[in-house]
This record gives sequence, C-alpha cells and structure tokens, in this order.
Amino acid sequence: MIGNMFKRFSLFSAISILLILAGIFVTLYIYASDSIHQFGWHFLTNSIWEVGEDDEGGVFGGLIPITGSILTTAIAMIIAVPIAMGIAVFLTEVAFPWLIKPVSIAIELLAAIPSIIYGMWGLFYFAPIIQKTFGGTGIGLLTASIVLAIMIIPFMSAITKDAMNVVPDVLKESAYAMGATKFEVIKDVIMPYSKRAIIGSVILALGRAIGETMAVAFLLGSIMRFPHKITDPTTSIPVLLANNFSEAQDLELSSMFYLALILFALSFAVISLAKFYFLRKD
Amino acid sequence: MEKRLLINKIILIASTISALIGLTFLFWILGTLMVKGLATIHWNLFTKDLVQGGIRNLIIGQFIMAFIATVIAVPLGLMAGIYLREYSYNNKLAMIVRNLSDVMMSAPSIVVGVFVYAIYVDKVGHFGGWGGVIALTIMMLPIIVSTTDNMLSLVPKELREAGIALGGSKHKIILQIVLKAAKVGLTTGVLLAFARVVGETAPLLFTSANNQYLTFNLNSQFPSLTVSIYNLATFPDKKSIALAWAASFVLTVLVLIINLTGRYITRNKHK
Amino acid sequence: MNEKKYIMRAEDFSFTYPGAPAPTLKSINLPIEKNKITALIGPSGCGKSTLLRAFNRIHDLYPGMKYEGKILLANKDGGMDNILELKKERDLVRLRQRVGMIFQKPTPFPMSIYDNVAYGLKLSGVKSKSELDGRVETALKGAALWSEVKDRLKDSAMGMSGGQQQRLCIARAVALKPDVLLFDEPTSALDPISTGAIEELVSELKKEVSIAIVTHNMQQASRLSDYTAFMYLGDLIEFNKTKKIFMNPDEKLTEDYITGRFG
Amino acid sequence: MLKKILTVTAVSAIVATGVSATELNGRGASFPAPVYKAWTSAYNKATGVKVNYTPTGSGDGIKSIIKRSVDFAGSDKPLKPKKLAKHKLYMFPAVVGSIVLAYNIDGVKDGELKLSREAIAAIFSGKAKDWDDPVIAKDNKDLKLPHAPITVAVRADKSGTTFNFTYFLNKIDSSFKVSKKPHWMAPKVVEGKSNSGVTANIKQIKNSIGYIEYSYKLESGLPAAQVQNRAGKFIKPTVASFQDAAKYAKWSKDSDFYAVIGDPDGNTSYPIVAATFILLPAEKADTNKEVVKFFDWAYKNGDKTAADLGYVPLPASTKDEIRKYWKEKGIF
Repeated sequence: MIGNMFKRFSLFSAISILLILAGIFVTLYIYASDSIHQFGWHFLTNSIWEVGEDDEGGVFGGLIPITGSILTTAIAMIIAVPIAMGIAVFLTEVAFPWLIKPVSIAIELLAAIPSIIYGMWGLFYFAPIIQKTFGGTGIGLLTASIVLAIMIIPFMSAITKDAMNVVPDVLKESAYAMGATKFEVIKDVIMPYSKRAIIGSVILALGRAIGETMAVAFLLGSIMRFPHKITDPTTSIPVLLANNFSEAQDLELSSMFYLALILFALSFAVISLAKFYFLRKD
Repeated sequence: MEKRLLINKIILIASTISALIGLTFLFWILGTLMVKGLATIHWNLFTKDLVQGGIRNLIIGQFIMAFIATVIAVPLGLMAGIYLREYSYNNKLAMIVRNLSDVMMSAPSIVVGVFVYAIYVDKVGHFGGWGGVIALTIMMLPIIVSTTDNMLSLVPKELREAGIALGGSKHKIILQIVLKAAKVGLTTGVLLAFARVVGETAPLLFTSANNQYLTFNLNSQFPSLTVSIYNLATFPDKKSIALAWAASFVLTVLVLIINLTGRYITRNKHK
Repeated sequence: MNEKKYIMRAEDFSFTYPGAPAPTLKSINLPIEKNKITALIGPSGCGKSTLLRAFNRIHDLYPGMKYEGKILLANKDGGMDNILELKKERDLVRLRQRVGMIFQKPTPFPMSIYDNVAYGLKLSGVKSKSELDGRVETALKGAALWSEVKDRLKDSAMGMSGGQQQRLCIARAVALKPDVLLFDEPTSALDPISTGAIEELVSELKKEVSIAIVTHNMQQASRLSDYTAFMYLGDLIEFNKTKKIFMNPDEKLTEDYITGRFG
Repeated sequence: MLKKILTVTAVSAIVATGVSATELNGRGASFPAPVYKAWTSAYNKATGVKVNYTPTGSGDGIKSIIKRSVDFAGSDKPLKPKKLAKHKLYMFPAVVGSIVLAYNIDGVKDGELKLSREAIAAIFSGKAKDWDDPVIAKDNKDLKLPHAPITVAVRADKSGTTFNFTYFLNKIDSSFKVSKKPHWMAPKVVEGKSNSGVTANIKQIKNSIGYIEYSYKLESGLPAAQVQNRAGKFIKPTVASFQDAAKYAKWSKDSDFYAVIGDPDGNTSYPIVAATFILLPAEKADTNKEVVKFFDWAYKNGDKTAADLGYVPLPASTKDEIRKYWKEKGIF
C-alpha cells in the first residue's frame, strides 16, 4: 500500500519534468501567438523593431537579436574551443600530477562563479581594456564574446577532460611504445578515440553560450543595430529580454515571448543534438 | 624527427598557456573581487538593509528563495531519480525523462524567467518572491534528478538484492538502504545544485524583482543580491557601485564556500 | 661471456615507483639474448611487468619513477649503451622505435587497419606511399594476417576479433623493424585458438627480432622460450635455459612455483 | 531525511507568512529615483512604512501600473487624460527635475561647453559628426575641441527622460519626433539602460555626450553643458535656473495635471525641465491612501532633500491643488 503510493509518487515526479518542459513550450507559444500570427516566419528575417503610435501595435522583427546571439556565440566559441582543448590536454597529459588537482579545482571554481559577477567584472575591468586595445566604446560584440568565452571555457574543458580521461592508458602506452610523441598520441589516439564526446561537449557549451544572459547583459550594448565592426555594440536575444522585457506591452511583449520561444527552441535543439547524438548514455 | 619534436613542444607549451590563461582570468576576477570587496566590506553592511545602504536583506532574501526552491526541488527530484533508477527498468518513459531532464538542465535561465513571468506574475498580477522560488525550483530540479540518477546507479545491485533476500519491501529498501548508500553523493549534489541556483540572476529579474527592505512575505517583491547587483552596477554614484561590489564579493564567497564544501564532502568519502 | 650474444642486459637494476617506500625491483641482472625468446615468470606482483616496461622506458610517461643501475642496449658499433641515461624526448622516441611493445589487451588505434600498421612507419618518417604499402603488406604477412584483411585494409581496426587485433598490434610493432619486442602477457585476454596463433607467430618472429615475454602461463613459457627468468617479490630468483628451469631448477622457490605449490 | 525536510518546510512556511507589515511597491521612471530613494528611506525611519521603489524606466512603470503589478508607478511622461480614463488611473506630479547634456571631452570642464539650440539639433541628428564642427565651435571659441567623432549616449529603454528631451528637441527642430524611444540618426550612438546606464556610458566613453537627469550628473560628477534657452541665453544647469523654469508650468487637477513644461519662457530659465509623475490604480482605494500619505509626507518634509539632490520641489500652490485632487478622488 505505502509501497505503491511511493512508487506512484516517484512516477509522478518523473512525469513532472516532462510537464514542466511541455508547460514552458506551450506557455511561451500562447504568449507569443499574437506576434506569431501577425509576423509569422517573417519575424526571423525582419530587422525592424518599432513600437507603434501611443504604445499600441508596431512592427517587430527578431533578426537583429538573432544575429547578435549567433555572432556572440560564434566568436565566443572560436576563442573558447582552442583554449578549453588546451586546458583539457594540459590536465590529462601535460601537467605534473601534483598540479592536476589544484588546477582542475581552480578551473572548476571559475565555472562556479555566478554569471552576474562576470558581467560586473567585465563592465568595470575588461571593457576599458578592450576599449584601449581595440577602440570603440569597450561595450560591444568583442567584449561580450570574450567574457562569454571565459564563462564557457571551464565547462567545456571539464567535459572534454572527462572524455579524454576515458581513453585507456594501455592504448596511449602502445602508441608511445611505437615512438609517438605526446602530441602525436593526443592527435592520433586520444582525440579520435574520444571524438564524439569532445564534439558533444563543444556543442553542449555552445548551447549554454546561446542562452547565457547576465555575463553579457552589461557588455553587449543592448542596442537594436547590426554591428559593422567587431567592437560595435548590438543586442542578442537574452540581452534584449533581460533589459527590455519588463517594459514591453501588448504586441511588443508578445514578440519578446516569440524571441524567448526561439531561444528556447534553439538551445533545446542544440543541447538535444549534443546529448542524444554525441553524448548518448548507453 | 626534429620537426615532430618541435611541433610536440609547441603544442605542449600552447596547452600550458591555455591553462595559464584560464587561471589568469580566475585570479583576475577573484583578485578584483577581493580588492573591491574588502575595500567596501563593512560590518554595517550586514546589519542594514538596502534602503539604508546595507545588504542584509539581500543576503537573507537570496537564501530564502534558494532554500525554499531546494526544499521543493530536492524531494521531487529525488523521487524522479528514484523512479528512473529503481522503478522504470529503463523503459521508454525513463529514457525520455532522463534525456529531457538533461536538456532542461542546460536551458537558458532567462527563458525560465520569462516563463515564470507568464505563469506567475501575469496571473497573480504582481511580482513576488514565490515567482523567484518557482523559477529557481525549475532551474534546480533537473540537476537533482541527474545527480540522483547517477548516484543511485553507483549503488551496487547486490545491496538491493541482499535487502530483498532479507524480505524487505522495495520502497523500504530504497529509503533505508539505497539512499543511505548514496547519501554522500546526494548531499554533494544538492549542495552543488544549491550553489548554482543561489547565484542566479536572470530567473529573478522579472519574477521576484527586488526589494529595498527586509521581508519574509513571499507574496511581495523579494530582495536578492543578484538582482541588486544588476541594478546597482549601472548607478552613477560611487556609493551604489561600492555596494554592488560588496554584494558581488559576498555572493561569490558564499557560492564558492558552498561549492567547496560539497567537493570536500565527496573527497573525504573517497579517501 | 660473449658480449655480442646479447641485445639487452639489465645490470644491478633497481626500480622504485613514486611514493613507494621500497624498490619494486631489487638489483636485477638479466640478459636478453639476440634472436632468442626470454620468458619472465613469477607470481602476480613479482615485478616482471615492471621490469619489462623498464626496457623501453614506458614508465617515463608517469613522472617520479626512480631507476638505479643499468639497462644496456646493443648499438650499431657493437658496444652497449645504458638506456637509463637517455634524457631527451628525441632519444626516448628512438629507443621506443627500437624496442617495441605488445600489451596484454589488444590496443588497435581508432583508425583503419592499414593506418594502424602504417602509423609507426609514418612517425619514423616514411613518406613514400609505395614504400608504406610494401612494408604494411610485409608486416601483415609476417603477422599471418594478410590473407584475412587484405580486402578490408580501409576498415576500422575496431571491428576485428580480439585475436586479429592482437596480431595487428604485433604487425604494427614489427613493421618498424625493431631490435627487441617486449610482450606483456600478450595472450591472457584471448581464447585458446587465438593464443595458439599468437604463440606460433612469436616463435616465427625470433628469426628477426629478440623477444622478451611476460607470461602467467607456465606451459606457454616452456613451449615458447629459450630462456626463462623466475622472479619473486622484486628479486630475480633464477635465470637459465628454459629446459633447465622447468626440469631441474636450482632454487627451491622456483621449483615450488613451477610445480604449482603457490602462485 | 523525510522528517528533516518536513520540519524545514514547516518552519520556512511559518517564516514566509508570519511577518507582514505595510509595504508599498512602486516601479518606473529612473529620473526621480535618487529623490524617491532618499524619501523612502526617511519615511521608513519616520513611520516604519516600507515604500519600495524600483527604478526601471517610465515604460516599465506605465506597463506595470496598467497590469496592476505594482501599487504605484513613476513616469516622466504624463499620460493624456483620455489614456488615464481608459486604464482607470490617477495621476499627479511628484517633483520637478531637469535634463542636462553631460559630456566627456578631455580638457573641457563643467559648464565650459556652450551648446546653442542649433548645435544640439546638429549633434543629435548627426549633422555635426565631430566635436570641432563649426556649429559647435562657433560658440566655444576659447575651448580646444578635438577633431574626434561625437558619440551620442542615449537610452536603450523606453524612457520619460527621452520623451522630455525629444519634446525639447522638437521645439527647436520639428523634424525630431517626440517619443519615448526614437530612432536616433547620429552616426555613433551608444545605448544604456536607464539614466544610470547612460551616465555610466558617458563616463566610460571619450568624446561622448548624452542627456541625463541632473541628479545623476551631481552624483557622477560629470561635466554638463550650458544650454541656450528660448530667449537665446546660455544657461548653466543649476537649481535656481530650474526653479525659474518651473514657474512656467501650468498644472490643473481637472486635467490630471497633464502638462509638459518643455522649453519655457524667461531669460533665466534653464530650457530642459520636466515634472515627473505618479500613477495610481483608481480602484485600489486602500493602497492609494497609503501611497498618498507617503507623498503628502514627502511634500511636507522632503523639499530640502529634493533640492540637495538637484530637484525642484513643487510650488506650494501646486501641492494644495494635488491635495484637492486626492480628496476629490476619495483617497486622502
């Protein structure tokens, strides 16, 4: 009797996950439906975001924040991937054993720092440096992307490291026994062996980067314009939502939900790809 | 031969440099926080609320929300994890739940904020602490599910079989043997999950909003460190920015302490 | 003693793992004769694998190992060099190309059959496609694998059977034309039929290379080897012609082990 | 374990519902945020009542009050009586503030830069691209203005400050549209969230100029320009020159105090001044009474605080008119 209730409650708990997830999709869709009916797919290709007279109606298109999201994520990935791989290689193959633990803990602590702190630090310490070095206002694509990269590096290197650690020692040894150098063992044995998991971790980090909000909310500029230079300010979906969601009304609010739905679907797709295809749990 | 060795050396140096870059940023950020935080930290900050230029109510508010979220998410997530490991026999539903829970774990936190705005703020008509609690619960739940799932999978099958052989009923064995065996791992998982949600900002921005005063009423706007940092950081005056640094310092220290405690517990177990 | 008979020789060799209070190997003296098979036997933990792994310094992948004494390897001029004095990565790479190693479990690399065999050759600087093709074929033939795989050289090596994989690993090592091959329990993960094939292969190989083999299988040692070394708790108890060791050992301990009184 | 969780839940539930004092939540305009912050802090000390004001921008305030998610809202943009009626809102002014043009140019100190009406229009329309453009240099012969592109710092969110500033721009050049969030035509624009965001941007970006509320200028110490008023005089932004301007405001309770001061007459008036307003939901009489009590207290006790922060307290006659308005609505 109690056992049965216990079992049912556990089933209910498991199903609640599905309900919440479905609830998010459905709710976002319902709140976005005005905008979806009005703009349809055209929303994705239109770069105008203008409230109508007297705060009613207007024309809304998500192209600029969508582009901004893609650009910040892409630049962040270009910076983060080699560094994260480097750290993973360092921690699995290069570092002295006594160094591995403190360094990995330090890198993981970097991942534990709340993202708003990255935003604070980026605004007051990093943006001025970028401004001095690259010109512009210091607030823009480049600053946001670099800080975003710093945020996802520990996450990426942690999973990559785990993937690389799975490679059996004896396999590495047999490559060394043929006269391979460390780099050759990494390139020819470790990387191919853990390829799927490494790609999976990169994609997973990409999924995180698309949705990351607070680290970039201060740093991207939050301005509805296409960037022409890498130092130009622009906006992205999360940044637009963080800064302008609460003031939006009616159709604009619905368009914000539309953007949130797009962001959710996008990250859902990316993360599913990583989890189901590359990091499948067998 | 020489070229091979040269490339090897270059790559190994490059990987060391990567690690150094990572460490540089860690110490740069932590160093900044230390310098700024220690310069601004003062006992009064902990005895006064935001309205009087302190952060007492912010710390309390943040922890209340994260704590209640934990109280809701832990049993629910634990039970879901128990279903996945103990009752589902890896049926289709379990695989779907397991994978979707993993996906949910990486869902953008701002989207969770927007969702809770729709189901809570828009429905009840005002911002409120409960909104923040709901959002943090949603953030935390999949982490707990995944931790439970993983930790229970480490409990040897023989332990359950031995229990059954002694005539225990299944739910009793789960509660009395399996959970106990996985206790350390689960505690660590909960602590790490708590450390993660206690530092969240985006899910709170338009759910709990913020409050300058100390309040325990979750139906009213609720104070939090993170949203205050977000608001204060862009204020023009030195006082507000100093307060934002102090709040950042306190938040980071607390998060890192919880995080390290979690790690310490597991490490001691493995020794 | 005729120096030129030996390809390798350990002299008063001691070895300590990092952090270990006492050496794992204590003052070992062991010669490896040219074109002969030397078997290392002894109960688990006696240090036979540790000794084998010292012969091509694969231990050096992990820091903190302590070597003492000498391990000599014959050079081209007829003299012998102490390989423990090698410090530069370049020299270690060269050493390992001369002293190959086969492990307990088959270790095919995650690449095609062809690339597995060609891998070491490419590393050692062979670039010409025709030379590679030729040497891969010779090595696979030498490992009695050619007929089985010649039509699927481009397939992944991961799809082969365990016995085939182990022969592939031998072919891979042989392709480099090493002076010495070290076998670390090469058949312990294989079924009897594959084991037979590997054993046959090993005895064929001694025409070209000198071999040291660690084995748990007493029959294997007696069938295959010319010399046998019995080790116990880090000491080399007895070394002699295989026949002598198995028929009439000098030491009581050796006899006890061989007759299965412990082990 | 389960027991522990239950206990904890029970305790937190008690904690969560047990304590509850009078608390009023407001959201909106960041323009008056510094003075509201000071008033709420003092009011809390005096009465124990908690007034919680979150500066998020007038757009957010208007939305929040229409949705009834707050007890009161702040807006720098007055709503027309028709719109107030439609959303069932009351409105009254709280305090008068002013908008200054703050800049960040090496070597140019506070009040040294003189901006003619023509120059302001040229900067914000993008016609003047560099600081040494003749239209600016003409009135600043004794300053060394750099040949550097002008970065214009504006608001990223819908804002009453922007509304009031574009209202002024529209007076000098009708091609500017009055809007809470216009399309800026200047070549280099940087947007910031709320007054504080714009202030921070100006502070960080060399050769920038932007419009911010005077109190933000005071707190941040940014230099601000002399602005040419309707009468053609260059006026420094000071409390005195704001008070002179405020005299020209015409408020009446019958139009819910709908009035924009805009570009006032007078030789000594600073030209960009504006009142900031409070919006109340008509049906919530009980909380409205509490909100009104707070503002009544502030009108009585807060003038000095306001003046210290660079705001202009409402004239006594206006305050009386507001009290009459409250009585009429039955909330005072």
